Amino acid sequence: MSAGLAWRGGLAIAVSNEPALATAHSEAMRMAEAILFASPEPVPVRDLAGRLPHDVDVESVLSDLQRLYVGRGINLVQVAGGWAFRTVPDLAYVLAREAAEPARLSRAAMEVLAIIAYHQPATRAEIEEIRGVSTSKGTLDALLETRWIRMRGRRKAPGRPVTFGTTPAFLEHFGLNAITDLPGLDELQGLGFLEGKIPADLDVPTPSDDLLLTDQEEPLDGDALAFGPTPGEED
Amino acid sequence: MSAGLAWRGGLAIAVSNEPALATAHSEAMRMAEAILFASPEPVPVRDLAGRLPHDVDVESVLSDLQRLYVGRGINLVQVAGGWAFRTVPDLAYVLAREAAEPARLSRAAMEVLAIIAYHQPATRAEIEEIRGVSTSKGTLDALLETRWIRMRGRRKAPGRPVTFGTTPAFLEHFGLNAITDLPGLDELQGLGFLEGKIPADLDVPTPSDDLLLTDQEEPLDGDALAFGPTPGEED
Amino acid sequence: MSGEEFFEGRSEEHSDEDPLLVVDVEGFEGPLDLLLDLARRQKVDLHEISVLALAEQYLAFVETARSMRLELAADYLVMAAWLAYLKSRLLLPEPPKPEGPSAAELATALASRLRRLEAMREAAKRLADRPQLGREVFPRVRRDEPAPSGEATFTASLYDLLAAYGRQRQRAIRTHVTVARRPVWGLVEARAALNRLLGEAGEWISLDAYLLRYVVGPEMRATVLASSLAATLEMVREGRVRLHQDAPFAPLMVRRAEPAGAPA
Repeated sequence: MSAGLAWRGGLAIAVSNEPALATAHSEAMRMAEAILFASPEPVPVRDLAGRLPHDVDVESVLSDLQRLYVGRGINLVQVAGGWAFRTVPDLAYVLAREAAEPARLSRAAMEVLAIIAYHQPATRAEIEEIRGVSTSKGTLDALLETRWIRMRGRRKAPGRPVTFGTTPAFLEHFGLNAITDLPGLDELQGLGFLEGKIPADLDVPTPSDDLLLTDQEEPLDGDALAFGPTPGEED
Repeated sequence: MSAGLAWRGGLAIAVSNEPALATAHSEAMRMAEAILFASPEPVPVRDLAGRLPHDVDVESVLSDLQRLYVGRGINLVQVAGGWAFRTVPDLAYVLAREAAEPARLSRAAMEVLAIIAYHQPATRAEIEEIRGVSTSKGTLDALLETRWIRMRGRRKAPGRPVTFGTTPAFLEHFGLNAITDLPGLDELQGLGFLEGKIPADLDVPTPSDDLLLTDQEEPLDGDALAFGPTPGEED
Repeated sequence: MSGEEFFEGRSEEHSDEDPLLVVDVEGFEGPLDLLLDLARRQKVDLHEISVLALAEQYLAFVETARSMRLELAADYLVMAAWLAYLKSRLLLPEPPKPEGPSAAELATALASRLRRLEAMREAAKRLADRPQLGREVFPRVRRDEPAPSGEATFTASLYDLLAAYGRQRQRAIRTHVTVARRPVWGLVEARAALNRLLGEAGEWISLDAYLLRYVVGPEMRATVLASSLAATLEMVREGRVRLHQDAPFAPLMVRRAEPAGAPA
């Protein structure tokens, strides 16, 4: 109802001073709506811009579209660096049966996931240092299987341990637009809890899920690999 | 965040003339909207009624919802005995590129691919020896179709079997810098892919996806083929 | 000032509560988790916990478990060894030592480790409480629209690949005979234990004393000694620790080699 009004409001613009402009805008809104609806993944603004007419102000199209869905059963949200339609959280109880009940992570796995998310890139040893307990193989395995974490590369340090980080699927699952949107991130940073003990010097203690490796990392390469995690200096 | 706004928007409706009624109706519209959006199949009216509060007039909820989407990029339509959201036909041209949904490889194909990756250059017989089952031709064909593997050459051995290896497209797809980036057995174990003590004789030879043939291989070329499977060890 | 003055000693009254502390260790995610739980029982802000009392409670817990012949995971015992060391340093007057952190600093470091763990716990909880896709929030599911046929594309992840390889290699492993396990302390375990123990202290520790006291029952004495020594030597070779012995058969003293970021 309210949205209906909103939409009529949108149309009303068409009868305003600059009809052509308004029409182009609302036509772009229709297109964006259809594209976002049909896309299985969140759509980055760039991609959307590439598919809408050139003279369209994509940001304003998106914000008008978002406003159109305020108060509705579906919202237009920003996740994982893109835009997507999602059902609203407060209706979860109505939709529960859509869910093929996703496997719940154990508390330990959730903790490891959080440590990876906030401290990424993080090695297994760093995770264990924080938790004070060794990480069971099954935990990392289960997390890799969720596809929320991935092996990023290797730390440039003795033993060249594998570094872990989160994926866009992680952001999407937890409804985050960027890794810097992690809850309480500033606070944890302020308390110095994100400072790695290992490469203390130059490390900027901000989690990075950037696809590019940090300068403390190197690619997952290496002959060393075939011989396991020990450094290759057998002299 | 947006959900918070959404909720407030929803509440705002409650301040109309017939608060309870209007609220119940628009709340039912929100629910129907979310249900229809999240359902993989068109939802029959009966099913929808069963999931909305009892005192709701489902038909009017649906028609109001349908009206809400008139002139938009998505429409609420009746299909196959149920209701569903669909992008509007006149925008099909904008959506054309949503098409190609990538196919997933079968488990068997994935296993064969993994063996080729780790043990390349590998012949079909070698793959079968590792897997302990015979490999259907269809599996190899499917893998060749992915362009992640290729026929490299022929093994210099009786029968001159074809050797398989991975391609640069393989590295690119799996985000590997080099084929030697694949984790070794120790590391697979560390990540939880392997359990138990790794026997000493279970090792991985260093894989090579070099474009040049190894000295155990000879070219796949036609002439050699024409002369049939003569053993190459005449020198 | 002595540790006794610095940290309010609340040890005695707490040992009465031992029965409370004899908890299923399975319920804890490791020694740090147990320590965190003990710290919370002090019912003060985590900034004000008494580390000395904490150490004593922990040691009491471990003693009780041992007296009940409960088997404790090596992690718990390593922590016990470390806390016993810390406790002795907190109780003794601090000698004027140029190198390494003071006992009070070590205690502070432990307390802040606990706070960090607690903070990450909280972060994990907040993450878990977010509306999650497929649980509270739903995407549109692709329906029956036929996908126009075009060039086929394929998708698979590195995870799929590694899992597939692991699965097959696992079969090969299963066909091997496994020998019944003897109680040994593996090199890897020993190494991890040493790392934890040394990671805390920046100064010389007489390793074997603590390790032997807490980490082992009599039947494992030899293996623990041998493995820790071997692991220590390996770590010395890698330049991670330094080893020092005053005289033949004198206690072996170990300390972490100063990495970057440590006080000069």
